[in-house]
Amino acid sequence: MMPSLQHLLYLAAFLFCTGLAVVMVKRNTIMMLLGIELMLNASNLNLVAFNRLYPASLDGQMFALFVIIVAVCEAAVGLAIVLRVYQHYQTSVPDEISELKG
Amino acid sequence: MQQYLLSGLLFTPLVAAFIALFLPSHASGTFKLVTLITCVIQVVLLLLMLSVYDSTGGLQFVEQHAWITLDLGSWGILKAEYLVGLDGLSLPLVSLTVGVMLITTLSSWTVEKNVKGYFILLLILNTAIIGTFAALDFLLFYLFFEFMLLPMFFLIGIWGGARREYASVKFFLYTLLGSILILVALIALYISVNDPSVPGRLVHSFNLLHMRDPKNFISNAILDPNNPWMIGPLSARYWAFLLLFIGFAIKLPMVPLHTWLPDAHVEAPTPVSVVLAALLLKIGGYGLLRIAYPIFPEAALYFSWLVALLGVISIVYGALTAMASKDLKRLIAYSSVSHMGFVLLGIASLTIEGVTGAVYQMVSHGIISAMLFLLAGVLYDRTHDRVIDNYSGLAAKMPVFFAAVLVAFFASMGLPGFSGFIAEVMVFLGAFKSGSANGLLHESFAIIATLGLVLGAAYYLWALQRMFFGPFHVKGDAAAIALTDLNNREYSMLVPLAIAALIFGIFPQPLISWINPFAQHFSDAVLTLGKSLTPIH
Amino acid sequence: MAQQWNNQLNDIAGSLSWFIPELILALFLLLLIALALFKTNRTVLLTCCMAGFILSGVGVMATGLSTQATLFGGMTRVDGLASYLKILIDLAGFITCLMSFEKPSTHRAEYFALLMAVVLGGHLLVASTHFLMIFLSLELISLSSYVLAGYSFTKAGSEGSLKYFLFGSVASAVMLYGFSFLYGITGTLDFSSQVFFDQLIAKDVPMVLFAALMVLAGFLYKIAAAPMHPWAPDVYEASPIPVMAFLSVAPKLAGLGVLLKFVLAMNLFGQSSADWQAIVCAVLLLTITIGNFSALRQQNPKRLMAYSSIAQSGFLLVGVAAFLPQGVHFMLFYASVYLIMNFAVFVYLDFFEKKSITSIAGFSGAGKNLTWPSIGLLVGLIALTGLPPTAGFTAKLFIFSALWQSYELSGRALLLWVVVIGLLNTVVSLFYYLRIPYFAFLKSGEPAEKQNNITFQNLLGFILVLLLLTLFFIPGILMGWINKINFVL
Amino acid sequence: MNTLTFIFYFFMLTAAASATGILLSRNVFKAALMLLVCLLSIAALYVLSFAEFVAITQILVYAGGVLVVIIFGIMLTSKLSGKPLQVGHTNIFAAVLSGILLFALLANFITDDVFAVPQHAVETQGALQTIGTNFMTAYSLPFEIAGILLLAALIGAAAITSFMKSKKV
Repeated sequence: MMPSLQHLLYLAAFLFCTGLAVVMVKRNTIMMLLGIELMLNASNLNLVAFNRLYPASLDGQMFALFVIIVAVCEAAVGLAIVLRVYQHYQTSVPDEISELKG
Repeated sequence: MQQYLLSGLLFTPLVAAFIALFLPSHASGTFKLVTLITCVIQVVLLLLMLSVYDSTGGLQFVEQHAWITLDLGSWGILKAEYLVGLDGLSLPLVSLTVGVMLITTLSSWTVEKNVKGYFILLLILNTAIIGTFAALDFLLFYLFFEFMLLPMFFLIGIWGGARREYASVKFFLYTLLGSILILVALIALYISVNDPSVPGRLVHSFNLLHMRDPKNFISNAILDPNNPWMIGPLSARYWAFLLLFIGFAIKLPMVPLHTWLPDAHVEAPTPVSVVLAALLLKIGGYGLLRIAYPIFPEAALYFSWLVALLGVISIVYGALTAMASKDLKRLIAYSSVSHMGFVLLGIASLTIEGVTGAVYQMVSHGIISAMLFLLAGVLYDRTHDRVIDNYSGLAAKMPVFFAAVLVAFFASMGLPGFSGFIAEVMVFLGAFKSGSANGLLHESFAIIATLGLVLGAAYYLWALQRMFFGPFHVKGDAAAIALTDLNNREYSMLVPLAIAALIFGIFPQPLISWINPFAQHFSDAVLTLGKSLTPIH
Repeated sequence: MAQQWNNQLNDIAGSLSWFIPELILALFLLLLIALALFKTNRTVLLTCCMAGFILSGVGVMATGLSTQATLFGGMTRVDGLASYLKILIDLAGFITCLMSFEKPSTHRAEYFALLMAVVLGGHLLVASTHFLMIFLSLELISLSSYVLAGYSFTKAGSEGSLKYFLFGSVASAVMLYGFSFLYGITGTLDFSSQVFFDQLIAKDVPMVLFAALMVLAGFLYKIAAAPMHPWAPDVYEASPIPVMAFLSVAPKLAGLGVLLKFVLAMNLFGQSSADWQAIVCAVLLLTITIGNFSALRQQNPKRLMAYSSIAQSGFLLVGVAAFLPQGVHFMLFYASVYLIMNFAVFVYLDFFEKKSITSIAGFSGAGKNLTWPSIGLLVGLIALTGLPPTAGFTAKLFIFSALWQSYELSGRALLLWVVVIGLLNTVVSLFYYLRIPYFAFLKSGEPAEKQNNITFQNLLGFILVLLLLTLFFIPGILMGWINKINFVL
Repeated sequence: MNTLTFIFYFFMLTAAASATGILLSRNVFKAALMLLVCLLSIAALYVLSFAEFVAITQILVYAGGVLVVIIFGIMLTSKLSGKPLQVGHTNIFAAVLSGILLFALLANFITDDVFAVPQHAVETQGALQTIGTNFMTAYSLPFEIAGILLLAALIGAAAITSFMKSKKV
């Protein structure tokens, strides 16, 4: 017997909401990146879990693999940008970055 | 040849503007000359047209070319045309435009700031105004209608008085708001109308003549007169009429949508004030007569009391505010509001007399207001002061000027012998007769409107008394020395206008013979069609 | 099994012939990177990049606008809508290259390679019919744009690109989460397939709408529409003008194309229980209103244009909201005109920035000494407002006509309100679009150095302005072409 | 409750707990380590959901790649600033509240029967081989695009770092 699929979905939803909260709460860009990674993993978990509903094809798992690739790219570009901002401002706290005002 | 005359009249200024664009900007005299020559050419073309115009012949000088024809598949064909023509309504107004533009050009002779830009804008404005009066295709009309905005915006904004920026922006916004309302009606109209000339296909046409015929409406379209849609308490056709009415009433201007006018007039340079008062205001009345009324006759009948009421309010409110004005130009501006109220009242009566009077009033007011603003400009040129109370006893110092003002004021207050009298009397007759002839308006409208005449006499006479009689006094001594009487250029502008006001006051028949067939046809068509259509509201 | 693989490989080989424009772009991307290894001068790079865009555009045109084909086993689909948007995106890239002609020459190769990558991403995005393809091509556009946005070597530039990145990553994560649920409900990633429709109709659960809204959020982010717009002003302000012009056109049009396809798919030919027309209408009204009213307060022309581009997204969405084939055609017309007028304005803003006019008040007196550029800018802004005699008016007339037609067919009062409020917003937009000409012509300021000689930028701007006027008088030349697009709703 | 089920719930709890830890932690480095724990437990869950290849990729690429890059970034920034790795929090209340609301909404939707696993869920057989073939056949286009995406990211990152060289602060 396998645990219910829905439990995985609950976990994914929890990770997603936590990730979103992390992005909103933290005042540090690297922390925000961690939150975004959490959100991406939530989606992946969903994809893999749903794949059990449709075992005929492996679409979900394939998608999850591509998401991991994209996450790598995003992390690389993101960190490069963070480091560059860091060089300009000597901080990675978004609130202290205020050249642009709305 | 004859059919191209109107296009010639229409595009001569645009061609001239294009030529002027490539002339060196330092030779300021050439631009005046080019504009003057253009106006003279226009006068010649107009005289040619008048010589062949048949006053009973309906639409003439019609020119029709395909402009935009888009085949949109199942949606049908979208068709806009270059369609122009003149009838008893537009011919007097086009003639007025040509005449006033010539005088405006003369009046602009003193412009010194950025002459090139000024005259190019004036030429563009010329084309736009004539185009608005001549267009018989709604899209073409709208194009010219909006095309007036920018030149006017810059003419007021760059060459105007102290608060010119505020005035020009206010003018632009009000007029744009109006034109957006017209645009909504335009979209609704052309989607509902089918051009019957192409059998078997749905042709969404902008042709104003097609829009008048209930047969041309696509059945069950939103503006289909035979089966109108309800939007809230009123049918869609009534809403469309209201949109058009408000849009044009802003231009007219009608109380309470008039507040842009005094500002624009006060701040605009004299020639631009002349164009604004003599020509641009007429487009509001023209739009009602050409578009709103014939296309939505049943709505026009239903709302005639509203139109008349607003007209009467404009007459009385305009006159009262004019009386309270301290600034000469503001006084004239409010008197315009008052006089344009007669146009509304005349149209609303839907009698032959009333409509004829309304068109006559538009022409007459065009002539008289041009004169009034030129005279205000004469004074302002000399003293840079327009406050009425700062003058006293001018009659002795500037006798010829005083005579001219006397003529203009008397003409404007509707004294017999001047064109304003004929127009206003006809409007009164129409408004009185309306109750018995078609049952649209109560006699009290006409009675209250006479109040406008009384008040008109009051504020003009009071202004005369304050400014021209009594001991001579002008605020500021240095200015007093500069007070010279009219010069030759000013004569050349004012005398023709005064003569025109007198001729149209004493011999109204030529002008009426143009307008009358139109008015007859117009009021007949609106009344019969309006009553035949199901009055759902 | 082997037979199946054989079929799939044949399908791939067959699809490649439809894929020539994208292959060209990919090839030129590699070529640009290869050139980066050598110290190539920028003229070569520029020519190479422009050649890539032209060839790809020609390639798209060669396939024609009326052909339709499903490629790579349902990954992408060639149709008229996608092809037309591809041409526009290529054109945007091309004009951006022209605008970059006189920009600082450092890092050229990477710059052009990233431009190429965005265009390639746009090509793929508008053709996608598969969630995975959407995700990948969207990320391709996003990642390249993040870097491009920071291409100004300044503090503000790096901050802009950081904001863009953070906002964008969250948006795409939200979108992805939505995808995962749609996959879970339907069992397929191909949202144009019959299975997808059947499953959605069969399993009409609230989660469908919620997931679809999450996906929509990702798209709205890409086209800078409310409520996903707050990044736009900061990012646009910080980026160099050519990049800003490019970012406000290319990703927007690509996002619009995929948004249209997705919304139509979710609408299930009207069988969806969710009211997608109302959703789109709400989004567009919000977008237009927020864009317009925020623009009123701006003092910086770039921020003003950022809000303007938000408002324009709303107007573009009007074509989607009509849910009529005609709406899509008119939307494409609007998109083409938007491309022209937006670039026209940016070309002139770039010109003025070079004359060190960077605030709206700084335009004082510009009309006197820099007459022709000021007039060109005026025409561009008038077009954005939607007044005659510019194609901006024609486009607005068309797009609202489509919505009105939709109102006539459905009788929904909502659509009438959208028409009226949308058009009244034009009056509001006049306030800010006219601010620059207002200062340029009406205010007198310390005169900028007088210069009216023909520069490259003036010429480019002049051509764009001329196009705007031409398309007003003869819209048929473009509409006739767009009408060939066979669009099935 | 058999062993498999126990393991399953254990990893679920670990993942959830470490995610909460990220939210609560004020130290970037600790948060990164907690993300590592979270990622690894998710990988374990993948294995239990018959997605071995995804699990392996998760461990190798995600935990091994992304996280290392992030930790590297943390080290670099803290070294440059010399400041402690403490992180401030803003609008906690709004964020937590909206997080809870969103979760409640999602959980409510997930309870739907549509998401219930069918009685006899078939285990995917030969998944590894199918994935491999997929990359070369049905998913060949995304595979190529992923390549271009990596390339673009590389160019982008390179371009950004070269700005930093060109403009030393």
